[in-house]
Amino acid sequence: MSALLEVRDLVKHYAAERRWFGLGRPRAPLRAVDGVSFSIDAGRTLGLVGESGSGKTTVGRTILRLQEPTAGRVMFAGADIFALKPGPLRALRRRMQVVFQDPYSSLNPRMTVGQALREPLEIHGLATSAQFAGRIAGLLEEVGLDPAFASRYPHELSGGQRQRVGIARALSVEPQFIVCDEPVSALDVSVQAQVLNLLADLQARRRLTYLFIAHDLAVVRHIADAVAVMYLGRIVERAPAASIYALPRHPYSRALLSAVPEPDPRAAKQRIVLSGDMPSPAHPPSGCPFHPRCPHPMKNERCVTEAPPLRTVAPDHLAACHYAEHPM
Amino acid sequence: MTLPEWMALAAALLITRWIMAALRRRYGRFFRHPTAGWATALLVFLSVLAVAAPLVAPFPYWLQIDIVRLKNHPPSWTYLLGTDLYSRDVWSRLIYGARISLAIGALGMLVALTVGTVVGAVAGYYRRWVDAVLMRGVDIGLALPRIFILLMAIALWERLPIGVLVLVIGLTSWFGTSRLVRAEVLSLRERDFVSAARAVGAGPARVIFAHVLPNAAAPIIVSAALGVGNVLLLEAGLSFLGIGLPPPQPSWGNMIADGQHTLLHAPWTTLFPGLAIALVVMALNSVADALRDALDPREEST
Amino acid sequence: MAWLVRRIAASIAIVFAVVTITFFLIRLAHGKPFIPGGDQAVDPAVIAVLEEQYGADKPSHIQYIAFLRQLTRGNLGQSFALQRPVADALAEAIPNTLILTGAALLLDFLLGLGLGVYQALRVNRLPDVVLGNTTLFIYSFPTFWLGLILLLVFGEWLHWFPIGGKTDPVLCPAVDSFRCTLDLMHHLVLPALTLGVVGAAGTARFQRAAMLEVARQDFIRTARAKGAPERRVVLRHQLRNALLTFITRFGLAFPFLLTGAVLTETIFAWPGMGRIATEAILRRDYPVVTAVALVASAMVVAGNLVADLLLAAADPRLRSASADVT
Amino acid sequence: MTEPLLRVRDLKTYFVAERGSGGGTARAVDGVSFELFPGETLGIVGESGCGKTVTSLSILRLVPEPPGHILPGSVIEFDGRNLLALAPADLRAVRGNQIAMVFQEPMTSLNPVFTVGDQIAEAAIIHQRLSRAVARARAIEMLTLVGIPDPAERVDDYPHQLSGGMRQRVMIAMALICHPKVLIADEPTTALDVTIQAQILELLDRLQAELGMAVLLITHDLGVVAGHANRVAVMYAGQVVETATTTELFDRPTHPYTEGLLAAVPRIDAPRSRLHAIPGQVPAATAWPTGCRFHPRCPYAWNKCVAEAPPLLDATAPGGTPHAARCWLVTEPHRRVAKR
Repeated sequence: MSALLEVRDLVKHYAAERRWFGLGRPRAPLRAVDGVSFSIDAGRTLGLVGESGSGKTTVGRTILRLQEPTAGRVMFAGADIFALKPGPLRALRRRMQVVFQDPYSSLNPRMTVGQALREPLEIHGLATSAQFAGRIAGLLEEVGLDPAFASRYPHELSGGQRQRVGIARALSVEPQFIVCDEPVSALDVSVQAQVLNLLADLQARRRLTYLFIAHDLAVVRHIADAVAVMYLGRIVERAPAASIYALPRHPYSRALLSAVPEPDPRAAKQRIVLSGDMPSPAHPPSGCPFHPRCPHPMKNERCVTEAPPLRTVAPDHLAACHYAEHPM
Repeated sequence: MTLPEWMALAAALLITRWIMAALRRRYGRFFRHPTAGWATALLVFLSVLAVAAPLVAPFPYWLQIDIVRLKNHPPSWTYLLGTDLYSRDVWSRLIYGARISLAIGALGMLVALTVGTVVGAVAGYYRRWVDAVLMRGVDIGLALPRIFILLMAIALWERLPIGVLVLVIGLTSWFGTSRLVRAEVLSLRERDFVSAARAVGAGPARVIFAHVLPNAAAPIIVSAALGVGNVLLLEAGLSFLGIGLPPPQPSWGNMIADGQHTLLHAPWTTLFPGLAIALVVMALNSVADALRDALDPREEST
Repeated sequence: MAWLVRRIAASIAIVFAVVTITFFLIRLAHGKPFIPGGDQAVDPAVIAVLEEQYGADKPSHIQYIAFLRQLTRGNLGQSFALQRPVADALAEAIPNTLILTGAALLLDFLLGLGLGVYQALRVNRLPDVVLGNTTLFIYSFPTFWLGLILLLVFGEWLHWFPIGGKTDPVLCPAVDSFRCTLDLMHHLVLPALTLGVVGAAGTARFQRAAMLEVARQDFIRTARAKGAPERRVVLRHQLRNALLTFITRFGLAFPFLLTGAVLTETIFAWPGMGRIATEAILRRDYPVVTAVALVASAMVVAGNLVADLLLAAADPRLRSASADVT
Repeated sequence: MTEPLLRVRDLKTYFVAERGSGGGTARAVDGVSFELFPGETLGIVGESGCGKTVTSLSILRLVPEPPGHILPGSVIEFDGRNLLALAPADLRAVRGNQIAMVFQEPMTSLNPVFTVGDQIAEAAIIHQRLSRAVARARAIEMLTLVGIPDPAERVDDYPHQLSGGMRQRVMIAMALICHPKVLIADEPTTALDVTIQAQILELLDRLQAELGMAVLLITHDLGVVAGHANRVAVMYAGQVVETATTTELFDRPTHPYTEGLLAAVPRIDAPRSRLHAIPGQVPAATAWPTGCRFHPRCPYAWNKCVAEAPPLLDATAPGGTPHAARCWLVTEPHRRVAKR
């Protein structure tokens, strides 16, 4: 199977804001994404996991060119996304879509559901005016909403319903690839399950490819074929889901996995509680970016001075740790 | 005042009631504000009077009824608000003045609002150097001693056409609005629904006009309501300094200015136009308050 | 501190731009200097001599260069109409304007702040509703009209206060004794009320709204959860945060105050900058107009600067942000 | 068994909708009862809109009035006194002194213009009349207790200078300075990342053991409850629908809502699979369904559930720990057969 999306050495630095008249001395740039590479095969899901400040959302937005990258290359179905002019870029936007985290801010409060779904059809000329109503009704039904919702405004909907509308909008242009940016983290557990199942069903029916961004490893477990874990703008571990959940090689992945609260009072877990906070992406630590918080018993001078590369440590399993062969 | 004018006045009240009833049916949320009702009614009533001035006013605004016997006549049933130094009927002049004052207020605000919104939206959407250049211009505009600039601009013309007055006032009143709009646009363009629109292929024009500006409408409308009052006060101030519209054309401002010379003998010539301004500005402030509440997204989202 | 230096440089640039705009705008205006208003005819030859003497016969850009050259030496030029250096005329007028605006500002903020906080403590109860409607009404007054009414009632009818001027020229030609200071204060009351009361009403409304906005914040609930008494919650937690918005208003008050001062000085014959400026514009006294624009915009810009500094001092978030840049 | 420290009985907190906005009265909390015993942690779980936060705010009467109001007949008994009947001054003597709270958003719950030291010390100054210097020393002690490095320097920091996790530690320090008997923690970790959440929960466990207070832990996360509560009350639609000891509840969920919720949680140890989803959504607080409020979403509901509201029924297993559920299935267990 060939890769539908291929990301190579993606870098996104935010120049620190200059103050007043643009005269300020520039501060250290924020290294939001610092050399990220991965690929996703058609019809599969990559779960991109990390805590706030890890750069996972920036990766998603840069791939869609909602933000301009600092460096790197993204190939989508053979096209170099960062080299596209506005015209071809607009055409490409039919093929890649996005579902956002916060269902309350992802819909224009002044547009009805019908208007929101009609807009993409209009932009790409995908339906004649006689067809709009039917297409919109079809989309709403596909995401499990009554077609009557077309005349409602977002504030009349619940969080779960809004998220379904957001998904319908993404589907309206019949894309191949969807960036799901934390699509369920703002939802309640029971609704979260509904939306996750919907995403899985749509993937099966439409052969969609997902980049599924999340902070919750348990959610990702239910949807992803492969998982990449990000820390401070870099991928620290990348592997097929089965492999990483069975044996995480990077101490950060291990800690992240163990920190997920399990709904089982008897789970006599040896929880690893990391000390300290994630450092600022403006001033990442030397060497291995994780070393100040790393609980690995073999941690030593080398971790402070030498940044471990992301390397293959088991079949298909990559980790950026000097001691990945000795997982915790 | 005689019977026909009283009847015209009654008709104006009836028309106001009818318009108010229609407004109440349509905008219930707005009228929940305690003073929005009477404030809107007052503005509607004055607008009706201004439009129907020839029918309601007992005398032409320029008519010197009897310069010998009727100058500085105190209020009476015939001369409802008294007469001025030239024996002109203050009530009639007040109604005709409403035409000028309200028109200048509304049109001046419209000019300021248009320029302010365009400049703010462009600066906020394109950011970078466009933003820097425009906002430095606004900084300068805000530091201009506006009243002097207006005086000078008005001094450019010997006899000032009302259109020019509106334009000059409008063009020196948009700086605050543009800052407001820019701030709204800056925050809105980071919202997910704007990203979503761009992701489905919407261009800058569609993003600005379909997604950003409709959502920035609330503060813009509120500042418009306040803007009318500010322009009205400004025009009055200019007229007071003697550089507004040429006589005998009445505006509320130059009525006060004329009246100040006879303040001691005929205070009504000064009192009533001032009260008219205060009431209109107060009504506009109330309307702005009510709009702010009615358009508050915090309430809408629940 | 580098932040402050840059900020001051920017302020000077703004003042410079305002002065330049004014310089050319007044020369565009219809009419010429040295022609008294009305029907008095003046020999054109006399005007020509005067124009040449003052350099007003040259093209505007030449005059501008000459003006800049003077300005670098701290010289504001010679007034056409007053026949004396502009700086001297302004030196007399500016302190008067500062006394008037200072008194008005004090009244505006003290009264406005007090009322706003008081209303917030009594929110939606009778005193708040009454004060709310009163301040709304007063806030809508045209300043000069209020001045005329005050003049009529307290000056002409009740004779409590003098109707114009800064001091009584017979008793106190200059303010040099305690008695004359009292006389000045007596003269100051009505103009300061005129200029201050409308602003105070606005400040009260603004401050009340700011207090209520803060009242919705989570940290107010935290303070209550600690067991803080209501007065402490309002006067410490709420007020301290609402003051931040208040300081922003302080910076914005200057342009309005200046406009108001022009009108107030006219009504009460207060010998300040506004009166000089109005006369100078009407008489096309170019150097005075330009100098007044310089002083006025400098006041506005300085007001903004002071507000920014106060805000940086009062808001710890800004304090560390500006420290970060330096 | 010992006497409960805090007893909530038939608590009803309603919100009156603004006039003209169309909505009626929102019955956010509608007859909630539970008890909190010394030294224990009671977890209150539920999804958004179930009334758990309003319940916690009602205890110290922190619900904004209007639009909210606590109905007469509600009782919150603490130390033998009904908190709802106390004079304001007496209530304030309890707030922050004997019962303290930690809120969800440490960012917005701290006053941005005061140092964290000032804010921590405030409760001690109010309740114990400490001098500023002594209170400051106590604040530093508290910062040490909650595990903030360099407490003597951090005490002069402003909230914006700290990370989210550190801010929540400050919130905890602030709540504990007067050694309260009860700590109400309202979603204390929801705004935090998982690794930080683990730190804060561990800290709360340790402090509870050291200081011996009772904790009311309000959360939407069943995982958090499983790991940190002794007993659990599950809330749905303004009511407690099930209550039991933690192990009992997770072993034998009785109310269909609890059952569905447990099945809906994504599990890290399960292979990739479809999740169980509860159909529909939480109804609006202005229009709770008739009968059992869960019946429109319940896979087992029959006509009795539509007509008649079940009380909290005793579902204690023979020899088991106390267990109660607001469900007719307790009386008719044979009906536990899913229709769909």
